[in-house]
Amino acid sequence: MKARRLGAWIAIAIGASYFIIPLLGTLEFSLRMRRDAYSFDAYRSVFSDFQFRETFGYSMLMAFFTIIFGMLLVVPTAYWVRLRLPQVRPVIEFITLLPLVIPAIVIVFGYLRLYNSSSFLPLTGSTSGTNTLLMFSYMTLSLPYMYRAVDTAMRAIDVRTLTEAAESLGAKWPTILFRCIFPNVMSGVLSGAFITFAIVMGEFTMAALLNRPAFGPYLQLVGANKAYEPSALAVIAFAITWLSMGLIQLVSRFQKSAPAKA
Amino acid sequence: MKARRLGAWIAIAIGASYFIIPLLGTLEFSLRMRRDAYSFDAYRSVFSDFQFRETFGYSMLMAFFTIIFGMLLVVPTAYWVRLRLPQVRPVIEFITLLPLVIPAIVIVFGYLRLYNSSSFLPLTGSTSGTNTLLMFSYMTLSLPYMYRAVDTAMRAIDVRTLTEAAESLGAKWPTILFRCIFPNVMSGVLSGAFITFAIVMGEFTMAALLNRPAFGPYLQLVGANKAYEPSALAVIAFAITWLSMGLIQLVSRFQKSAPAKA
Amino acid sequence: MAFLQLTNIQKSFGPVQVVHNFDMGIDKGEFVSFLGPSGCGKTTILRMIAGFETPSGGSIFIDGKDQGTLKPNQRNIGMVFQAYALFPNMNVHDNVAFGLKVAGAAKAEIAARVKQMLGLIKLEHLADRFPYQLSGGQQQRVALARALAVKPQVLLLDEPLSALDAKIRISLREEIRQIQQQLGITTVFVTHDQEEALSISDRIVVMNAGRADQIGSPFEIYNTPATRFVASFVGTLNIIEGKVADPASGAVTIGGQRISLKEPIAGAKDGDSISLALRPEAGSIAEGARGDTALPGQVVSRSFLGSVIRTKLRVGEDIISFDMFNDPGMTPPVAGENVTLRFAARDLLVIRE
Amino acid sequence: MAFLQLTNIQKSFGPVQVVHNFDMGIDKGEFVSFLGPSGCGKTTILRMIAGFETPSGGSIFIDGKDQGTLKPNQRNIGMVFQAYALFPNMNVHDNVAFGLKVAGAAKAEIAARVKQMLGLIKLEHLADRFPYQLSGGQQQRVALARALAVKPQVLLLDEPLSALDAKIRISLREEIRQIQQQLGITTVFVTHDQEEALSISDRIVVMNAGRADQIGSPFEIYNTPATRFVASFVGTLNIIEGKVADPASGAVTIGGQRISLKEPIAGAKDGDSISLALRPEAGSIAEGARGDTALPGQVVSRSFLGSVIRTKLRVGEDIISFDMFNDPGMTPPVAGENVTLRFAARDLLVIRE
Repeated sequence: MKARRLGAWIAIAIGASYFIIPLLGTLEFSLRMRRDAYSFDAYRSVFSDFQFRETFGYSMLMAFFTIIFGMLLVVPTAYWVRLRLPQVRPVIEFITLLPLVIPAIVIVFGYLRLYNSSSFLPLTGSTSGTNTLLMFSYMTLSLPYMYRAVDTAMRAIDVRTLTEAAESLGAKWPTILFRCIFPNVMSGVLSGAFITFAIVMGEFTMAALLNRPAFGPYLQLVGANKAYEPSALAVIAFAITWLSMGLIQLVSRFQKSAPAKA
Repeated sequence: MKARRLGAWIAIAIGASYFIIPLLGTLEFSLRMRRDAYSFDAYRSVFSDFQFRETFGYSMLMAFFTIIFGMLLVVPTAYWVRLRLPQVRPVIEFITLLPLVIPAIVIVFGYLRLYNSSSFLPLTGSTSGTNTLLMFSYMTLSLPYMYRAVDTAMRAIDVRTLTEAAESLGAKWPTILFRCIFPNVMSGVLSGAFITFAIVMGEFTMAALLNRPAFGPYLQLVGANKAYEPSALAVIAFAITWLSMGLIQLVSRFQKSAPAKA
Repeated sequence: MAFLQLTNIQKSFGPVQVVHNFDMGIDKGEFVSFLGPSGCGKTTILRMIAGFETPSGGSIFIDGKDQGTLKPNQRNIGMVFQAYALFPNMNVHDNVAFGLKVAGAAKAEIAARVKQMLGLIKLEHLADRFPYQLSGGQQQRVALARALAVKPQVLLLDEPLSALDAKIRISLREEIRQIQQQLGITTVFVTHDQEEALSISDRIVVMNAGRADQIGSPFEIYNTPATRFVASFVGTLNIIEGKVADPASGAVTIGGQRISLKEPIAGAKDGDSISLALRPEAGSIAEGARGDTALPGQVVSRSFLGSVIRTKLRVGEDIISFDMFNDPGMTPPVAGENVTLRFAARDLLVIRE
Repeated sequence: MAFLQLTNIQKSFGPVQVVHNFDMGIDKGEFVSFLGPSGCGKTTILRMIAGFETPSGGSIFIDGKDQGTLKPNQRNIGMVFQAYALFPNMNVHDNVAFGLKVAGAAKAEIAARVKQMLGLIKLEHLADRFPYQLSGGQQQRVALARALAVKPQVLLLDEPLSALDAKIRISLREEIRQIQQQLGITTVFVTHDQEEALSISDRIVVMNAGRADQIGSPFEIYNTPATRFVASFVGTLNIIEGKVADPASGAVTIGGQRISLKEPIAGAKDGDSISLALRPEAGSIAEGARGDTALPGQVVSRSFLGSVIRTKLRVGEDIISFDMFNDPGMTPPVAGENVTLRFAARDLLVIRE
């Protein structure tokens, strides 16, 4: 029994190191810009780069809008499907999985064909139009995670019975949605938001093809042309990711210990 | 009630068209290579391209190995965790989610640092070494889907009690794993394999950075330099995807109607 | 027209008709249980009264008012669910106050009413707790208070006790019945547990495959079941196969033994097969047992069920169970012993299909 | 040493000790039930016998052989789980044959044994079905056949009936008992349902917080509970608070009324408080009721439970329930009526903590 447990722990350690060793390697290399000692020179170089601040800010903004609009699309849809059309759930789940299995390139080609400057909706004709298109692409990419996170949270609280309970007490739709349902799926919404954030910050293909100044293409540009800065950038990206993940953990733990059971 | 249902169906139609319209646009465009009529010229051009066949075959092979090795890693791990270390499940789930939130670029940088030609394990020094490294990268990328699919299938059959039942009947580990567990999680394994296949076929960043002749970079190359062929390629990629998806559906339906309850 | 009137209610889901032409009037203040196995349509009727399902035909009136076009939130009903369905993000006070807040009641009024309701369910001290901090029984009492707080015209209970432990189930059902009588609220209760229905109801509707097999008081349902289904679903029952010997005098042979039912058997003739039912508690093998009828039998087995000892007798071809109360001073019969089972002929029910 | 000997068994999970120094010998062919609420340690003991948990202390012997170092698949036990745990990818035949195949039995032997087992559970006609094509009761019977096919020395049943419907539960428990007696197999049965344990067992172990409160025959457990916990967990019980009036003669006052227990009360003195227990079926208000003791009371409520009518009486400060069998010809007492409750003084149990 004990030997088995030990074995299992070793397996987990190996699995974890599969991710952690590359990270440590990256971190170590990013500190070696100065020939003789470890230093933060690479980081200084990154932070002082004007393009870094610009692309980073741009991607942050895009992530923000993607999350807002994604939630406005996903939460009511997931709720509606659970409540009124449970038989359609497999279809919806299938649709939300499509972005995983259709290469991003295909989606972008499709968008470019549809919305080019001579089409009926010439989104790519203007900067704000292209930004909108990029945001929709990001929404598409993040849909599987977002939908799944929200749907799981809804399953945990049995939205159907809660809705019926609220209805039998005389409540109308806005009250039910915002007072009875939304507060109880907050943890799902947040974890979906977090994954979306991570995806948008690291995405390369779509931003590059639509030619927008996002963080992903900048990462690749630096990676191709500099030596130590890429590693520093990777570590920074990773740190941001972990920071948000930690925050989410905190929020959802707070959620659990206080109101919601979810 | 009926009005609501109609509304829901309309919402679903809109959601579906979000994916389908770009696809149809792509398809239509791919048929327009000849100036005056629809034709399959673009497809003929694609299929006759030596590079297409080479990269396509390479990626298929990589997908195959990724699936085999991924399954050998994931199935026993998921089983072990469910059985012996249920308290570690959140940790494992967290680890398997990491590839989603760490940009692919970061992972590749890490690998390049670790396994470059002057490191203790100079994988990138040889072609086969680089191929191995790429396969491990793909395994990393597909881990979240693979693990989740297998783990869900295991939850459905209550592996723990099945294992104890088999043990109490005198069975040893290989018998339990291959006769009692594996046949009942086949549907999960297959759906994980399918998603892995789709991911490997469309992946760009890692193959490009490791400079291997994969299908993703080829897609991008064609996309940047030709007019109609990219659309044809996108349609082909999509068709392959759907074909395998259809096969999986068939297999898992067969599974359901015959032995397993999962 | 009764206070809650269901007239010719029907419901189909696609090609499956789950409720067939159901008619019933429920009086104000009455406690009516719908009893039946799962899939018999009992929950569907409840959900149609609540407005969660639209009848395929027929109408529902509450206090003379047709509910046909009203949505659930426009009907004046209170509902308690099997799964409690408390709002996880609200504490006990806010859960109970929810319906009043939605209705736009004044703050002072809400506070007073919530206090009164929590007093009714004896949980005043837990007003600040969240649902996950309560036991199942407490949660269900809060759900009851929440449903009653809005002063509904009809209280609907959808298997409210099924998720609870045996002991809590019994105490909570007594509490529900007591609160219902105290408030005099018209109540419809859905359950698959016959003891629950028998102990709590003014009237019981026994449902079978979308139809009401019998509607009557618990006593009627148990003692004079209208169909074989009711007889077998409610309580334990011995079915004894006999042959009619003389329909006019009510004579029947069971296992070669001739007994008299003491009343004529309508529509039967000499030699017909007849199914008779006997409740296990109606028979006795004690020395001084009452009963105008006696059957000789042999003890097959005996099981100790706690308060009751159930003995199985072989009588002719049939196995007949009978119960006696456990008594530490008594010597129970042993397997193989020959005994005489006595019972009153009027306790034998003739079962019609 | 008994056939299955548990000696000073202990089990802790981390800092929590779930089984305290448990000792018991179970004879060959005996049917022993472990009865208790969830978390009392009954399942843990079963799992230690099976080898799924390692005891923190003590030893387990089967037929004189220490099981300490044996893994589950090296012990000769058969186990049936609450969740059936049939292999979904195998049909009924292959499920039952699994243990024999693993043991490397010859084909002909396997075929014969499987046929015999399916005959035992009367499911020969379903040999080709897969588990998902069977009802819960059928699945559990297949699980029983699978466990018995390998001729285990001990059969372990872990709440095998909990997932089934009430009627199936009763018929399957009779079937299990009958098969067990037919094969004469030593059986350990874990349950939280007292009626189940009482009806099926040779001996019952009532567990409370990791300790055995009482070990005895169903009759002993029910009629002479050793602790207040056993008395309240097994069956329904009235607890009556009285005062000792004369310890030597056994005189006690209940609600101002003096009655005699007919035997001295050891270790008590005049004026001490004393808790007495009375089973609901031990009392009667009928005209010619036996019983050397009488208490006047007033009817508070009456509930019809089907075969039994339970009446609550107020006697002094206490509420006492008593049961009578339903009899269609009887006029039951009504609330407010003054009646006299009669019972035998020897049915009053003195409850010690």
